[in-house]
Amino acid sequence: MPEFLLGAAAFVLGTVALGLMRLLRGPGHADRMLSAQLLGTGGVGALLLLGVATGVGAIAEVALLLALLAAFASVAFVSGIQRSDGRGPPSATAPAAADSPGEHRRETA
Amino acid sequence: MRLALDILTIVAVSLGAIFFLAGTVGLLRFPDTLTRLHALTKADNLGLGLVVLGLLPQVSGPLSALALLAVWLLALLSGSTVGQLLAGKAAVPDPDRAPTLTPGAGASHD
Amino acid sequence: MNDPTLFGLCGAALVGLGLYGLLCQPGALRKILAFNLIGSGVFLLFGVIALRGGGVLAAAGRGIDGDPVPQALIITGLVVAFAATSIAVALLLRLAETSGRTTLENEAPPAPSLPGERASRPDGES
Amino acid sequence: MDLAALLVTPFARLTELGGLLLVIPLMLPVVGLLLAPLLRGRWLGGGLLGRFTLLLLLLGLVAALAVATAVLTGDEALKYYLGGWLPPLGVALKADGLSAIMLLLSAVVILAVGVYAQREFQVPPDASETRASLVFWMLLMGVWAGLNAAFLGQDLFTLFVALELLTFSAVPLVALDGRAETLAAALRYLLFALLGSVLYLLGAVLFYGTYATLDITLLAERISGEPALPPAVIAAAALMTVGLLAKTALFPLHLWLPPAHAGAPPPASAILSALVVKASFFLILRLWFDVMPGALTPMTAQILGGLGAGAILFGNLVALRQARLKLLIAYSTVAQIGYLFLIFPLAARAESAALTGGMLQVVAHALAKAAMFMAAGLIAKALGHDRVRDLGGCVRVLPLTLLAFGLAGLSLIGLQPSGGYLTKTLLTAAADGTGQGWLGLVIQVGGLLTAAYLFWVFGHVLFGVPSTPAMPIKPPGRAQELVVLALALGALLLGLVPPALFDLVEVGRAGLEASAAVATAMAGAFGWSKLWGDVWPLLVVGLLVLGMLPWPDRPAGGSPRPATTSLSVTGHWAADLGTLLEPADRGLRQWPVAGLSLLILLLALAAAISTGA
Amino acid sequence: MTNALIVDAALALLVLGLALWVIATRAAYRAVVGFVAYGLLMAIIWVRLAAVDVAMTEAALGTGLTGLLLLGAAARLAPYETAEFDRRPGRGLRVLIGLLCAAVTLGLAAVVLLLPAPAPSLASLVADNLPPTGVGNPVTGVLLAHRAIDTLLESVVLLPALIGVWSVAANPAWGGRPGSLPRPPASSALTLLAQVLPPFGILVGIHLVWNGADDPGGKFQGATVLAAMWILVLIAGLREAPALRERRLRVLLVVGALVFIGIGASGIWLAGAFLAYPEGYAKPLILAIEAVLTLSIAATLGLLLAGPPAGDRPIGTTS
Repeated sequence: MPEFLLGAAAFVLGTVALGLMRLLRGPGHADRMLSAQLLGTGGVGALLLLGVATGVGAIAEVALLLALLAAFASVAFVSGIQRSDGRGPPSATAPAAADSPGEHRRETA
Repeated sequence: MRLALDILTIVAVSLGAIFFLAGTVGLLRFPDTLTRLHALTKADNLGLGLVVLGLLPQVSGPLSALALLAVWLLALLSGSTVGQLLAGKAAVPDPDRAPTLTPGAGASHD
Repeated sequence: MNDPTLFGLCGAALVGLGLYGLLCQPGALRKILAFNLIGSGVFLLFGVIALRGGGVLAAAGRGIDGDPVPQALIITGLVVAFAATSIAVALLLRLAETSGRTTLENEAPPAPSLPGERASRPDGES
Repeated sequence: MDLAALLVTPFARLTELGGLLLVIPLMLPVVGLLLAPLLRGRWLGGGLLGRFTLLLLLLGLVAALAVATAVLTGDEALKYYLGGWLPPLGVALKADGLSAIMLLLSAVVILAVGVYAQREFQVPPDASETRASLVFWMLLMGVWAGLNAAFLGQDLFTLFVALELLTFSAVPLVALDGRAETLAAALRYLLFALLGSVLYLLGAVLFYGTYATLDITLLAERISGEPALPPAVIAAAALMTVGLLAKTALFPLHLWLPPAHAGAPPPASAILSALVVKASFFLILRLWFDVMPGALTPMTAQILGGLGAGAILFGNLVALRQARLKLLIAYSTVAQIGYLFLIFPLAARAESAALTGGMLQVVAHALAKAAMFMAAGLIAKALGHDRVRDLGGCVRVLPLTLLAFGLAGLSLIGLQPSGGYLTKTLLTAAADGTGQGWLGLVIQVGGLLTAAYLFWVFGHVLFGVPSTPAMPIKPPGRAQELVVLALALGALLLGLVPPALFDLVEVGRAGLEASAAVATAMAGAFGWSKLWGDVWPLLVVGLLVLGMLPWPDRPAGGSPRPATTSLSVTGHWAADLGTLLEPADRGLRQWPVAGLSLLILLLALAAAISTGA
Repeated sequence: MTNALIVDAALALLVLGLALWVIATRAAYRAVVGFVAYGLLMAIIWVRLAAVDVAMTEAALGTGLTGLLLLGAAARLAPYETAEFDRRPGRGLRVLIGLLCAAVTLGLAAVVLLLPAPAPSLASLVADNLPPTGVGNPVTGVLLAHRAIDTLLESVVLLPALIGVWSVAANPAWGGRPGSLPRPPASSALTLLAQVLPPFGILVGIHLVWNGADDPGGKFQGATVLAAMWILVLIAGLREAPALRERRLRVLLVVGALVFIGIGASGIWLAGAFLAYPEGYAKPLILAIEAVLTLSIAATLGLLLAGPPAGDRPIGTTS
């Protein structure tokens, strides 16, 4: 059974690694992000398989941590995409600033 | 009994792996971000769920089983959140590739 | 060739790649990323040394998989690297805000800017 | 009498603590750093935090004195095992003579800076805390903590953490004024220092992979037992050396130093130039003289010495071309760092003189350079600028400050009886004694070039036309001036310290004759022929430099004129040399070029180390 | 064993490919996305290297916090980025540097292959000296007992780093609320996530610290999770970041290291050495230090992410 689970882990990893092609090709930030997200889920799955295959219970905790922090990183991704929408050098005084949420946080002391 | 559980594991994990594959294929082949997003979230959540299901018979205690389930729930939660957040944003192009005027970013210089 | 050696070679390659990026990528953010790559290559090498060091114990049937000393040091190192990254990012963001620069040329005047490209931005601060 | 007893008895008991004594200099700055963010408010008219730091610095000076006394009287290194765990599992602290000197030096210099900075970083009446004051005082303690940990640590990884503590504290000091140039300088400094750290760490990792210990004493034992150095050790030594060189800013890896040291606020510049670069140099000493004594192959020594000689010539020449006083002093640091590396080619056969000379250079340069940076700070503050060409007339406003600047300069030039004189005499004697006379020549030329840029500055100060009549914008604080003067006098009078005290250098290392070397060097220092022999070349240089000054026909309006318009012959020489050197310096300080130098140096050092393996 | 080898080889290749992407791709944002994926794979590699403690740290710090930090930076720097590419060093210089870097890699690879076998190690020494510390996780034993000074200095290092981040603030903003976190517009999904995740994360964090004494885990991992949860709440706008002049916050930042030093100093009298623990009390003291240190480190890590103070204006008034 461990051998099968290891094989499955390798398969899942290999599959999601193929998904990294999207990271290369884009075309949008969102597409690249999706491939990283797939890698995250696949990595979690592979870790779970590895944990059971090797009998080290703590590996599941790594997977747990990864899932927890992946959610966190995804939020950062999404917020970041919104920030980088604004193309030109941001200017705090531009009326458009209100539309891109990152802008008002620049210091205008 | 043991054998039946092992078979369950093999079947479920294999199915899960196939769903991961499906998600990848969807990500690579589907035409636009939104469809990719939907294909992906469904496929990888199902894939992970099946893997977790398959592993459940193999773990020793209820606590470990709980941990497995928790991992899946977390992945579901974050997947759906990101899906929702992205759905409104999916059309954002990579500014380096396809410069377009994004509504709102009034001061576009190009 | 056993598995840890494979990762050891991987670590060596990461150090080389990171060095190249740190030296040749002009953008400071890219340099920060490259620094993190070198760091993780070094940690990977240390992790390989830790695993090799655990071999004695695994043979003796004791409960430790690897040498815990390097593992502890790697954890410390990761936290230090994060702190370094955060200072660098803070300095860089501020630099970009005040002068529009994200590269590290020193006294040299700003690069000849193309028409339409903005070399620096007016700033109401300070 | 009673008062003396009251002071002496606790001090005596302090020196009897043994190894435990080392915990005090290690932890005092750390505790200060941790308490600092809680101390807000005004107190005695200046700010609670500044006064608190001053108190802590005084205590630190006492602790450093106690360590030095204990080491000198006990004639052996103090050692302490933290947590009671012996290496290789635990981490040891050790203070040998070198550590004691460095601890004392840092305590003195930081105390002086602390006094100086009271006025610069006081809290205004309407605030309980300002950005600059909190950041400066906290990071001052951070630097101090990092320095002391670097001087006491005996474990390569603990030393790594100490170096990072030092870097993280030093870098933000550079950008304290928040201008774009200083931010860029700080970022550049940070990234290059991080590259240095990570290379150092890689070296430590390889040491661990080979010997499963990071303790310096244990490593030394195991390495000296090797018939030939294993490849991992060769790589580790090369990586650590280059990493530390990057942090020390040895030519040609000096890209970050001039803008960072010139851009920081003066008290911070003083700390950076006097102490921070010395910490990584100190670790290079530790590596080559403690971790792997005997592994210093002639090739390696020649490479390090050659770079040192290059730094002396190049740094001094470029300093000569600087238009701003602080940049000039920063380039002078680049040159002065070079002297430190001359000890490597000399140490093989003249270890006493080389190591003593090197440590003296560390001390003398630290005192002199701290004085100069702070003096430059006072000048810049009073005049509102630090352009060398427009310094005319400021001697009337700042006589004490300029006196201190000049006295510190005498030590850099190396006139009797300064620490610089001792350094140069010791190193020159060692160079002649080991058949490397060219190093002695470099030292002499370096001294003359130093004299040249100091004459250049003083020529403008004394003979230049005052640029603006209403000059004194803000007279300096008396305490500030006195502190600067005290540091400068310290550097100048170092040679008069009883030679017996220099025995501190040899504590903890066998076969050194420090005090004898110093006594020999000082013998006859004040003979007329010797004195005249040292002074007349300076006079010649002085005349040549004064020939370059654009006086007395300075055009009105104070617009700076290019040096080429000077009619003197030397002016043309200088201009020609400058057109060659400045592009060279700018080129070498390009990030990719400096990186290329670093890589070449890394591979060359690895090859050089393995020639003896 | 072959399957394991395939997994390892795949991991190594993927990591190298991603590193190449991080170095070579043109836009910083893409590089950062690649770097986050890279960190994820590194976590798996740490598991393969039997270093679960490290894997947890990498998963939490490497992908989570570093990801957020760098993504935020890349997004804010994107507008300035266009000029960067033209400033690359010339081709000849690049080739030369590339060759030398390759030489460094080859040299290191040779060193790795020539490392002594059997490998020297402190593993058995640690195992022998673990009982007096009372903890079961050797990594925690090393961090909190054998090499406690490193851990102490390291928790101290975070403070100058934080001051360094704060120091770039504009003078009038000093003492105000930090202002570098991304602020997506209010959305029900995000709010839900920020409400559901933190209780769970806090549970995990506490579990990691508590369990870290005997099983993989510990204060760094726990603190990272706590910091991430705090930041998530801030990003979602459920809470406001505290003003940095608040005394309670300042106390929180330093209390961990101060307690550590205090307990360490008491060891001089009670156990004969600085940073030694009295016999029999080692484990409770270690747990106490870990607990307080977790809070301080979590606060520091969170604030490192939150960036320099940006004044007192309430956050989110315009979104």
